[in-house]
Amino acid sequence: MILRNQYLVDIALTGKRLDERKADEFRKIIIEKSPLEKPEGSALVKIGTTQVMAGVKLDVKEPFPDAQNEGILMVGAELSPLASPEFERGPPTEDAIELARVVDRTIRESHAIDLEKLCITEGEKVWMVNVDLHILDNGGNLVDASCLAATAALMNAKLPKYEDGKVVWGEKTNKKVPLVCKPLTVTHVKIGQNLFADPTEDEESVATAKVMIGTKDDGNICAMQKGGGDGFTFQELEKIFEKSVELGKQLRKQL
Amino acid sequence: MILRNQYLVDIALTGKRLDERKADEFRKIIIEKSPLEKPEGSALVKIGTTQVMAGVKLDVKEPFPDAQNEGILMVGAELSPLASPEFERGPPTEDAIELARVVDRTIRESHAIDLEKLCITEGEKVWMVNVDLHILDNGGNLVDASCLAATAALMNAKLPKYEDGKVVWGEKTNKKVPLVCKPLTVTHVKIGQNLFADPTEDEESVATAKVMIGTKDDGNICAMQKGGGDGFTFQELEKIFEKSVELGKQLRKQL
Amino acid sequence: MILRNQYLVDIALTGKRLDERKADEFRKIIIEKSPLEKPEGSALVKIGTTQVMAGVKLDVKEPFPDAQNEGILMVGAELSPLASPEFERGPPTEDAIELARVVDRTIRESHAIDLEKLCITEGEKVWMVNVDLHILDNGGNLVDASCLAATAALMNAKLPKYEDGKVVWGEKTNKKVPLVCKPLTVTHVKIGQNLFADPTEDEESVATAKVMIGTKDDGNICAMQKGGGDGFTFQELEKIFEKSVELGKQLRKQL
Amino acid sequence: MKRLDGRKPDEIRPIVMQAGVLKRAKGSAIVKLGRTTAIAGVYGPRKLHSKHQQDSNKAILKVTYNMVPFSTDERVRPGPSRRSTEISKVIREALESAICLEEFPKAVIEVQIDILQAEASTRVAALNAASIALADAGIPMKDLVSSCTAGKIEDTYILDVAGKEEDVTFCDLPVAYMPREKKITLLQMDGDLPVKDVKNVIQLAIKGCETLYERQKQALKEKWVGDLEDTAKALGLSNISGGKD
Amino acid sequence: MKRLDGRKPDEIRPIVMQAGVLKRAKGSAIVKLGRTTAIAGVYGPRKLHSKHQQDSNKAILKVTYNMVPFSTDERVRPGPSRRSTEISKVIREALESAICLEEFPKAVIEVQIDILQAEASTRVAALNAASIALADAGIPMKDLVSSCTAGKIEDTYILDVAGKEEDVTFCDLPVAYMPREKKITLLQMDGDLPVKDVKNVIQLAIKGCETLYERQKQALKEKWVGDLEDTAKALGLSNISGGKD
Amino acid sequence: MKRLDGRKPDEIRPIVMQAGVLKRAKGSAIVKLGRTTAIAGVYGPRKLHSKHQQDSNKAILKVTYNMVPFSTDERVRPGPSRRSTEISKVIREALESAICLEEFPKAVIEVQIDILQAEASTRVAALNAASIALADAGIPMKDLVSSCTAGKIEDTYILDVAGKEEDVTFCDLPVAYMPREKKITLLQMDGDLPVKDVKNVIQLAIKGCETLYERQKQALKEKWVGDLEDTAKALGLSNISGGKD
Repeated sequence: MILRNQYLVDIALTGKRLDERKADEFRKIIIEKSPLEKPEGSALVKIGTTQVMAGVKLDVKEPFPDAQNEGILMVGAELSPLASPEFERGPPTEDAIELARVVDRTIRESHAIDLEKLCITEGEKVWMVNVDLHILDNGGNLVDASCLAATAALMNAKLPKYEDGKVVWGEKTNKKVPLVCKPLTVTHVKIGQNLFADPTEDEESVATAKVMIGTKDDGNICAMQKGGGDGFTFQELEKIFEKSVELGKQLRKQL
Repeated sequence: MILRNQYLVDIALTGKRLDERKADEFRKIIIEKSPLEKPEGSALVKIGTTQVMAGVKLDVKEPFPDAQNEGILMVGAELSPLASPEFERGPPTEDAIELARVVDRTIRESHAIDLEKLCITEGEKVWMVNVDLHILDNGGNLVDASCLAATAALMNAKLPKYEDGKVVWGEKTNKKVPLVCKPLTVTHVKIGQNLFADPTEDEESVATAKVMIGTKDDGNICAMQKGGGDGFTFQELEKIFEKSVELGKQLRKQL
Repeated sequence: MILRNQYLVDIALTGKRLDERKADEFRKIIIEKSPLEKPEGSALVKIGTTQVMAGVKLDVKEPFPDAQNEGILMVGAELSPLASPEFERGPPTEDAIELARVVDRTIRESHAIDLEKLCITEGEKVWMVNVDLHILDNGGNLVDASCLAATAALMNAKLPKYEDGKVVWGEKTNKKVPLVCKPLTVTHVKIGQNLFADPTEDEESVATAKVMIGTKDDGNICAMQKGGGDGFTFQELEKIFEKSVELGKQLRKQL
Repeated sequence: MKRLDGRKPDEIRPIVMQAGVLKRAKGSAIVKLGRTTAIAGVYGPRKLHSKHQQDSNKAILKVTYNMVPFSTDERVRPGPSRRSTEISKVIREALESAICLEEFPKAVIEVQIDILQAEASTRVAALNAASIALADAGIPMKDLVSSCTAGKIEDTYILDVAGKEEDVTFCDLPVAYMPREKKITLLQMDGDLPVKDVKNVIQLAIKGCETLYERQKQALKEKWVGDLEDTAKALGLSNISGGKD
Repeated sequence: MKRLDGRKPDEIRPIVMQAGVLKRAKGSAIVKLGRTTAIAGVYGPRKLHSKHQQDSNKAILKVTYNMVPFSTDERVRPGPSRRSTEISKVIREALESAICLEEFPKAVIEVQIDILQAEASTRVAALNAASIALADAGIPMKDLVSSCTAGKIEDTYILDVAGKEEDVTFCDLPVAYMPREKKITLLQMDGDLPVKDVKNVIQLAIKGCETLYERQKQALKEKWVGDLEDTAKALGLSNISGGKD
Repeated sequence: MKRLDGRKPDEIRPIVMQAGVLKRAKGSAIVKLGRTTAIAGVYGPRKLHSKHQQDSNKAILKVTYNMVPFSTDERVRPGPSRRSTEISKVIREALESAICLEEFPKAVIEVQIDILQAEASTRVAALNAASIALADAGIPMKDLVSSCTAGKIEDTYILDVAGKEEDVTFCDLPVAYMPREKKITLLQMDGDLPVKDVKNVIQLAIKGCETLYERQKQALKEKWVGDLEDTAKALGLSNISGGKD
């Protein structure tokens, strides 16, 4: 284990990657739209060997007291024990909570969903959008895959029928969840003095720091989150911001 | 421990039992009806050294949305640490959950309780029947003892007074919980190639498989549950079905 | 550890104390009133090195069914891991629960708060008084410090504005929480045959028994709680009662 | 003074005490005070697996007080509450000094108590049952611990407060007592009374403990006589008929 | 008789089975019965850290059945329920005798099953997927375990009860079966039927298991052929083009 | 531009910082930014009992951020929330590289932070307090970690966003910074801003960190001077009067 890690670090220190990608190159991405019939929206995203299934469930609820005419967004994540021998069943771990909250903030702060359009009766009934991220296979960079899956699932989500104050499950209407933009994150890690986009699980295991940047279609940044025990210099962050906006544009084309 | 288990297996392989019962014979059963005054119904059942106290509590609740004119049945079980050094305080274990769910299904699927008669105002108020099984002493075959206790407690349960939208605790009426039939389970275990009804705790500890059959007064089967790591052949099950219906009739006479 | 404990016991057996106090003498007490601006009431109490912060939060709730015209009192306590290497984050421990319940009973049974005056609309809206005790530094005798802090915080608590069925946080009125008396506890421990008031953490660690006496301004006893594995003789208790009433009077003067 | 349920001031509700009511537990007992019914079982001493919890000088005593779901008017949710956690603690602290824990270093003795029916004084019934169950389990003890509540209504001190008396008593004061050592090992109080009254109430409660102490000893005696007869029968020394189930 | 969804009485919904669908898990499989979709992954055998749980004679099998939040009409709260706890238990007990656990003393084998979409017979889909995933992980097994439900509507015995049939069937009876040993390792039933009918329903379910057994073996064969081709390619023995992602 | 509470754009709310405020903790500090009040305590390094969690190369750092029930308008339920779990994580990751963890293999260092009063920037107050408490505990550190938020309202970059500004700022961006190493160890953002603005906001936040850094050092100095005087007194080298309580 220690030898293997040393080997991974040695490669990274030369600026190279085990899979021969460039430092700012993503692995192959496959997006399956609507692989499931029951949820209102769904998407399966693969980045390299990482697999994330996103499901969107809609339901009608009372609005929050401080947002009487707005729908509700909730994002949850489960690191299924399928995905890694290190993931265990049980209450959500720190990592699962952070993942869900970073995806949540990226969508929320970008105002991607027009929540006012999800109001049925002000102060009484609004649509609640539950986005659940189910991590099936951990090959690294779970946040970017999750955010891609969440946005892809929201893009194909349709409201179910709502009649006589009740949701009629199984009968989808043609009305889409009102999506204004396509928020995505781009993750970089730091190994030695080098920065790598879209890290594999191996790269993550030897990285000393990590930063996720949420971007919008217009190139604005809508969320940031630093991880890992080490820090970044301001100059490193400048470089990462430019790269993240650029890579975000590339990813967005695949949606 | 291993020696003792080997001894238990050796006896069973000859088709005999430590307590000299026949393979299809139950231990002595004692049923104390209404041993407690506070619950709406109660029964203490002893099978050999096994002791189970069942309590029935009634309360008025809103009906479920998909059964607006029906009362509600709930069955819970607690393996009290009194009953065995292996039972511990804490959230219900797998075994306690299975026990409660098998008893629940046996009562529910037999339609023993006429739930429609427990409706007070359609869509608004119905009686909720809580059957709680409290295992006091584990001498084996907890499911059959629990199901006997549940049925016996239901048989003597009376509705409390309900006035001005409130339950008046402590004042029981003459109205009984409407019971249509007397569902019971019969448990068999398999040791080697031999089958034994009403297993003791010792027999259970060396059995490789177990099967509980829920039966009604008319001889119909209303629930089944296989336990243990091993399986049964179809021919073994055929034998068990006939025996279970027969033994169920015998047990029912004691109620 | 064992040697240190033996030393502590040896001193106590002579009737003396490490800090040279008399057996019935409290350490220096400092009461900071309203150290916080946000809660409706607050107090920081130091007894020796023990520090407890009490906060009073008010909110409007439905009354309990059996007390339709009365406000609600709730007391909670958290032994912050700040306060001792032995306190851990997590659900409240046995000690935290006992502490909160003894303070709760002392306040409740003394009828210190005139709960009827906290009724807004009978059967519909009443003030709920949440007293939370946050233990910051454990130097022993947490219960007396907590009860002092709770009473001090209640003494300076003011109702927030209540308008159009909503609490307007941040706008306090001049109306005080109606306080009828000032309940306090006095704690004694037993080491060997000697009794000591206001024990330090060291003294608590070698004491075999403990008793907390809640008293009112009129000298009446309103709560008692014995702790520790050993017992008291009736004669010892008689002595403790007299001392507790007397010490309670002294403490009350500092409020 | 006649009490609401017709009892005399110093009269305890009808008492039932029986030892050895469970087979699997090492010791057990059932105690009824009126309708209040507690059943206690004892396991151990056995080695404590968790080294972190072990005490190298004595056995650890664990006590759990638990209300079964059908013990009260409204169904109780299973699992520990803040109330049951506190009661478990004071019962444990009432029993600790009665048990010769120092004879079993690194061990644990577990006392489980289920309240089957609750109508006032459940902790008192629990403690009396636990004490009998410990003795029935053969755990070496310095004395039995007995427990009783007392209170005051108007000018009268009353024993074993129960039923509607709970609404009018000036205090509810449970005591646990070891008669041989004259030690009070549990003492709680809810109420509002001058010191003088508190003392008198405690003394009445101690009187109640002494009464219950005799009944506890009797329950144990009956169990031991029963055991002897069983042994005699097993050895063929007796001609008493009738089988054990 | 034509069934509500047009199937013949002994016809199973459209079946999809695929082995080796995950990279990280040692073995994996996805199984679809109609819309019901289960994905299973296997880790181990690996040493059990907790000595308390170890069995010195054989490996411990742990099975978790889990519904993902978006698998049903109303969103499911994440985490175990009473229902999922029971299903995890019966699936484990259905698999245990098929696995050569005694080859791995003190070890643990973990089977995780996520239900991605639920529309009847989720435990059956879960069990079929788990069985393939165990074989895909190279865990030594005596036989594959196959599973199917059967029921009875009016006078007709039907296989693989699904959809609106659940409301009109006299019983819902899932069976797990090891065809080579002719052993029934899971048996549950909700319903109300005479013994004769129960027997007939079980026999129909066994027939369904035998059909699914063939599909399980086929899914494994396809995976192994794929693996062989990958190896051949890696060794330069093949000229098949196209890369693995 | 005048801010809503009258501050200049680059002005931080009134600052209070004090080290060594608790006796029992090895190190402690209280930090106030306006009304926001955080108190931090440090225990360790001590040996980690659970071998499973130990790291043989360095100490494990544990950080818990906790809101006390009366810290906000509506009472907070005690216990961890998803929010507090995330904040605990980012604070820990902001501190890790500042502490010489490799000096204490197999050990644990625990940092507990209670928010006594919450009015914007609680994580920033928490982090500043934790950093002082670690130094007060004598834990070897490469540098203190300082933390501050910044934002942008209309055309103005503002430091230490607070109060009603939270509703109108284009972003809320907390930064943690180690001035000596010029490293950013915490970076989060909620908002919607072009890259250029984000950079400017970060640079302003760094300026805020540098200001707070000086205050942290001053708080530690005051504590150490106090300790020296205590020692001097204890040794009889001082004639300063007044006793310690």
